Amino acid sequence: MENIIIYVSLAALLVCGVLAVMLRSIIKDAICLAAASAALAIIMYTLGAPWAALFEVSVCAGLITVIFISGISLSHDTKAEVRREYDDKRRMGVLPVVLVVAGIVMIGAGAAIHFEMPVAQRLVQDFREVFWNSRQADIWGQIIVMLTGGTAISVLIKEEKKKS
Amino acid sequence: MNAVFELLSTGHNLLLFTVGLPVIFAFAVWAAGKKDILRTAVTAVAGIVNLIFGCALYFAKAEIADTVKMTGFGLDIDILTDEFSALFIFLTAAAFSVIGIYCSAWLNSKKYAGLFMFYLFISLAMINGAFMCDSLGAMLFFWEGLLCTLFGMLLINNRENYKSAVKALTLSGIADLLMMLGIIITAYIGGSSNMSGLSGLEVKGAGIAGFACLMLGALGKSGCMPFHSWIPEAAGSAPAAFMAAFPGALEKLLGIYLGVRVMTQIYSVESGSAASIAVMTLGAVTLVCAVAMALIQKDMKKLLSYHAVSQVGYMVLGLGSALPVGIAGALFHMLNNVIYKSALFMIAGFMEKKLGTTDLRSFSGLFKKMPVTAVCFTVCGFSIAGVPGFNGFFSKELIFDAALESHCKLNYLFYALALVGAFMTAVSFLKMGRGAFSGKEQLPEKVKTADEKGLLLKLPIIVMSALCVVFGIFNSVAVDGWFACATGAEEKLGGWPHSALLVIISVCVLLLALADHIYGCKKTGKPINAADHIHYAPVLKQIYSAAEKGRFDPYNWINGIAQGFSFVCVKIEQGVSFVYDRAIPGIVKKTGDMLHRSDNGSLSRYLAGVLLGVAVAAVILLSKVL
Amino acid sequence: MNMEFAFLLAGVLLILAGCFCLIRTYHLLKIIIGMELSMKAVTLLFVIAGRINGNMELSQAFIITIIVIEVVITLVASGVALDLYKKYGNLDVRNLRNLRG
Amino acid sequence: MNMLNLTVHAMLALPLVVLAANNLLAKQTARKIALYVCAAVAFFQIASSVTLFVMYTRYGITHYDFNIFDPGQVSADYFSVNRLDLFLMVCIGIVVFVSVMLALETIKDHKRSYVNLLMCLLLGMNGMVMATDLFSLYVFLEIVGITSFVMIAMFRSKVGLEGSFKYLVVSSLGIVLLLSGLALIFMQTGTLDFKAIGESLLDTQDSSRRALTYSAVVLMISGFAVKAGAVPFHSWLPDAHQSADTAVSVLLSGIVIKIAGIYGLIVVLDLFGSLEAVRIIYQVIGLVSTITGAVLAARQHHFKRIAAYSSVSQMGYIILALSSGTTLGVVGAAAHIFSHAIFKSTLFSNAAAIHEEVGVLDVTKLGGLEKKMPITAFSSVIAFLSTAGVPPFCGFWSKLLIVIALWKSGDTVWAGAALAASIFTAVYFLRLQRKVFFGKLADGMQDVREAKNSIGFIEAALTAVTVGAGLLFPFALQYLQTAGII
Repeated sequence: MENIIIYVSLAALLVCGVLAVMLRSIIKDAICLAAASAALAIIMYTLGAPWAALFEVSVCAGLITVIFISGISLSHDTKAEVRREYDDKRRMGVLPVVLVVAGIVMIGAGAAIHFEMPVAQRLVQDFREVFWNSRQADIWGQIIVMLTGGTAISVLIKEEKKKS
Repeated sequence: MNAVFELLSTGHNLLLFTVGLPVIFAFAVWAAGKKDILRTAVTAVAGIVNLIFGCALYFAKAEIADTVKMTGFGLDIDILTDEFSALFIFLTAAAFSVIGIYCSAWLNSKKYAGLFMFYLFISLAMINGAFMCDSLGAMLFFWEGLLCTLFGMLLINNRENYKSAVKALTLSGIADLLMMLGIIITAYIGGSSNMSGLSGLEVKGAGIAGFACLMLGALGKSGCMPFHSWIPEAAGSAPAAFMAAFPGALEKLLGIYLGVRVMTQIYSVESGSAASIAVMTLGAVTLVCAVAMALIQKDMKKLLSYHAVSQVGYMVLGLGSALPVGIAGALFHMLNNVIYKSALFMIAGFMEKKLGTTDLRSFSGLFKKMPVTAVCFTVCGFSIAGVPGFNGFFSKELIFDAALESHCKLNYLFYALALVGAFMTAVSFLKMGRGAFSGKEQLPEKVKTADEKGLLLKLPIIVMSALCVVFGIFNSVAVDGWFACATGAEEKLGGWPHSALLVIISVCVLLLALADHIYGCKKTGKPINAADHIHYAPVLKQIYSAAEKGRFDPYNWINGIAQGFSFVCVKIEQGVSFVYDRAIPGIVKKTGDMLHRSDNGSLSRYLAGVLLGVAVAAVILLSKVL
Repeated sequence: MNMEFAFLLAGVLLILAGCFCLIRTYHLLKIIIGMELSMKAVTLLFVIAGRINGNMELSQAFIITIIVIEVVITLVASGVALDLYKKYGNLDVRNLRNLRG
Repeated sequence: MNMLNLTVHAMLALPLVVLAANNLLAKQTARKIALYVCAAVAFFQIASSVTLFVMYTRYGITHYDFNIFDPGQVSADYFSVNRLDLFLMVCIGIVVFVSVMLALETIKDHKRSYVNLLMCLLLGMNGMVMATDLFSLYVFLEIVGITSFVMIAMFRSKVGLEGSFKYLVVSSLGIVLLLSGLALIFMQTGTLDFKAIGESLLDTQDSSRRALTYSAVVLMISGFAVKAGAVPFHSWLPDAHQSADTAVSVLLSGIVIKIAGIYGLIVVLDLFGSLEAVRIIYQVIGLVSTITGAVLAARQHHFKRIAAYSSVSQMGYIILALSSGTTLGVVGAAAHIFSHAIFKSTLFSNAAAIHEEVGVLDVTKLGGLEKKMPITAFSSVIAFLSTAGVPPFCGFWSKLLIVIALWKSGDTVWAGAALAASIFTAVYFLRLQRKVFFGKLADGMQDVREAKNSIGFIEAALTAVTVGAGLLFPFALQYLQTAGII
């Protein structure tokens, strides 16, 4: 059962991802991306990463999509349509072919080296302890990243001063 | 003296005081810049300090051998000052202390005075360094440093017209390249890159190439053919102070130093061997060709510069004989040449300063206005022409002797060529001396009066002229005392020449020159045109006109005699210059264009570049792993 | 063909799709979507890495950090894109050719 | 030990304190003093790093591990400082100092944001060199990246935004590559700690594991190469460096590409150096960058773009040095990082001076500034000589070290190539010098004056450092030898 969920979600992730690239409407692209995030979150949850799944759903599928949608609406492209000069079907149409070829090559390569990674016994740990105790450099870094983000918003998003 | 020597006796200190100190002084004179008195004072002090070190180093008569660690990677400098190199350091210091003052005084109120003196002092540091190094690689470093300062000094006067500077750089650069090649070959066959580790290599097989390259490099530095042609050209544009210091003195010292080392120590050259004959031929050709060109010059600086080349021919001739007498002659001639040639260049510079020109056609009869200069000129002229009693006479006799005694079948030919050279030297100096100082007084058009004020300019000239006489009288001091360490001669070579016959022949040649001069004067009416009958003689005229056009100038890759050869040379040169002027820049340009076009600001292309890089890295890794 | 390989395959293909999007599209925001897609793929790779080595908790910590950083990058990128929109009046990447050799 | 502990903590915390103060203080006060405080922080970093370096050598410390806050039960340490890190932190301090000095004149608006971002950048770079874990390295790398993007875009000019966006996109691709590499390594080891990764990855005979490791190596090298701006990953670099304000360009070109890129490459070399292919990739990338960067630099018209391409070329040199794979190579690379930081800072200071005084940076429109701006011209000439590797300036010694390192590791051909590539350096800088400073004075430049206070000061100071470091370099080498580093 689990396996089926995982494979279906993986397929959904792949399809949504490709659609996010190929669709001609930018808003649909953003929604596809959110859907891909959701599929990824399901995979995470099923594989035993609930915290990551939570973040994936709330931040990636939620916040980032909000950013995109607001970006799209701020750019006054009310129809949210990728205009003709930006895009045409031919430019993106090659993608499935590329992916299929790359997939076949990779499968061939994997078969050639008999790719197999044995799954190790899962360590019994508490996520919160791991995160807070052993990743403090990352946490410190995250704080600064957020500060930078704050500065970035204050610099980039705020209205430009009137030119005197 | 001994205390100073003690101070110098470790490698570090030696380098510090003989190379480091001039560099510091260089910055000092640079800082002094256009403040004339200060600059000259600093120069004088520096010259004297350097001379003290030189004296201490030489007269202590002790070797200093040490290794100075520069970095940790085998870039150590091996220092070895034996008696021979100490002698050269001393001679350089002595010459420099006189010439330096002249240069500084000559540069008064020149805009580039500070920078010029800076280069001069850096050159001194480089030359000292080159004398001291035992390892050939380190010597090469100093040698190349000299090339840089040379280029700078030539460039300094006229930044717009850098043709002659580039020519000098190219020719000296080629000579240095040859020397580098020679060093590599020699180090390879000798198994050591230290001069003390190389001795008595045989000139055969790869040794021939090594010997030839080293000799060409060394002698090319002193202005021997075929690397001479930048000197006359530089004479036209470079400051006279430069001519006195570089082609006049310092480069001769450096070139002959290495030449003697190569001939007597690194390689063993027998008298009469092919190597010896080759070097002698080089010397004889240089000697005759250059003096022949000097004969027809009407400009003082140009005439002197051709003589500077021609005198090297004598030295090379003596050196090539590989006999003690020849080497003693070569070294003594080098010393004399440093004395009188720098004095003559200084006189030319002095007159240029006073008259605004050195063109002999524009002035004459200046004896009354410039008596001291005229006397000094006469003394130096007598020396260079080899009038008995003056120093040049003794060194020339030694070289004549060596040419005759060399164990080859061409010895009479070499002797004859040397005599021809002496003849033409005498003729040209008679022409120049009489043209400038005797006869009816005439000044260049724009100059109202001429005087000879300027003690600091005159003093070096007088000192040098006096030295001509002194070394004429006490020639055995130098020949038997100083140079004995290089020649290894057992019998005394100094004093009056042993063979009366040779002296008589020399005197006859001088008289012949005088007769020719008088004939020429009669024919044309002016001393300055006294050599015209040679210039415009039937066959010589064509040769001269070709030479004037630079046909014999190796820089132009044209051999005027053999048209076919010249044609091939031109073609080769065109090919070479095509490769250098068109093909290589073309390829670089095309590649650049291609890269440039790919840098068109398109983001997609940037990203594609990244992916390309990943692919390349993957391919490299796969090719190694599989 | 086990599950791990399927994940790896999906991850690589998604990265390729993202790169493809970056290179082929003319729309600034879509470029950012391509970046996001590639980052999703990387997250996927970390998930499977955590599953294979059994250290899923550490993997989760990594993923969360990556997500946080990803958000900030998206913010900055959209901010710049919007500023570019204000300058040019559209979101065409072909505007960006002022800087060149 | 207390002082050491305090100092290394201060390097990670002090910028944050300054940042907080900058935002909490009243706007007027902050405008006045913030930049000076930044200069003080940079100076503190230089001074304390040098002190610590000497102390390490004196007491034989190789590295010092520490945590920001005590984790309680876990014994691991998350930051570590060794001597290479300290040396790099000196370079960081110097360039940040230069940037602040330039900012005093060039930055009029957004002073507060500049200070915020500068402090984040400083923290990011310090964190990068101190990190003990590939993932932390990535986190701090991102901090450096994001701050750079924002700093370039900060002034919201057309070109600034364009450069920023290009940098952002290309660098995101690089990050994706890097992270995939990390994931592939993490897949096998279960940790990303430097010490724990080690050699174990390369020893295995299992073909799947080897395939993963090799892919990871390629991906990581590519990722860091993007950050370092090596050819063919370089194309974002000239755009970004040209478009930013000069006070920012000097940071990017002077230190960011080295810490973000080269330091990463050093780490990869540490971990996977025994794989011969890594060295060959470095060699190829290095040489291609050296030559391509120089060739392209010779064809640009914008002063800063020339300097940027010169950075590409010099990064190639540093990567070439790393390719020797020996300690000497790393020392050579570090030395070149230092000398490049100095001379590139000088060049960007010149650019700032010219931009402030003349207003244009197009070299075809400049000319003869030597007469009007003697200090700028002189410092530029010295920087050029140092770049071209003319003794006795410090660029000569670092290049020499690189050539020797290559020679000693047996790569004589590459050593020769590295020497030959120096010629290209001379070509493009001669062109720059001739066009900008020599020749006839260009039209409309009669009233140009010498650079103002802090720019002039920093030019003179950097020139002094170039000359001084060059003259003292033999002693530094002897010191390193006695310290047993090389």
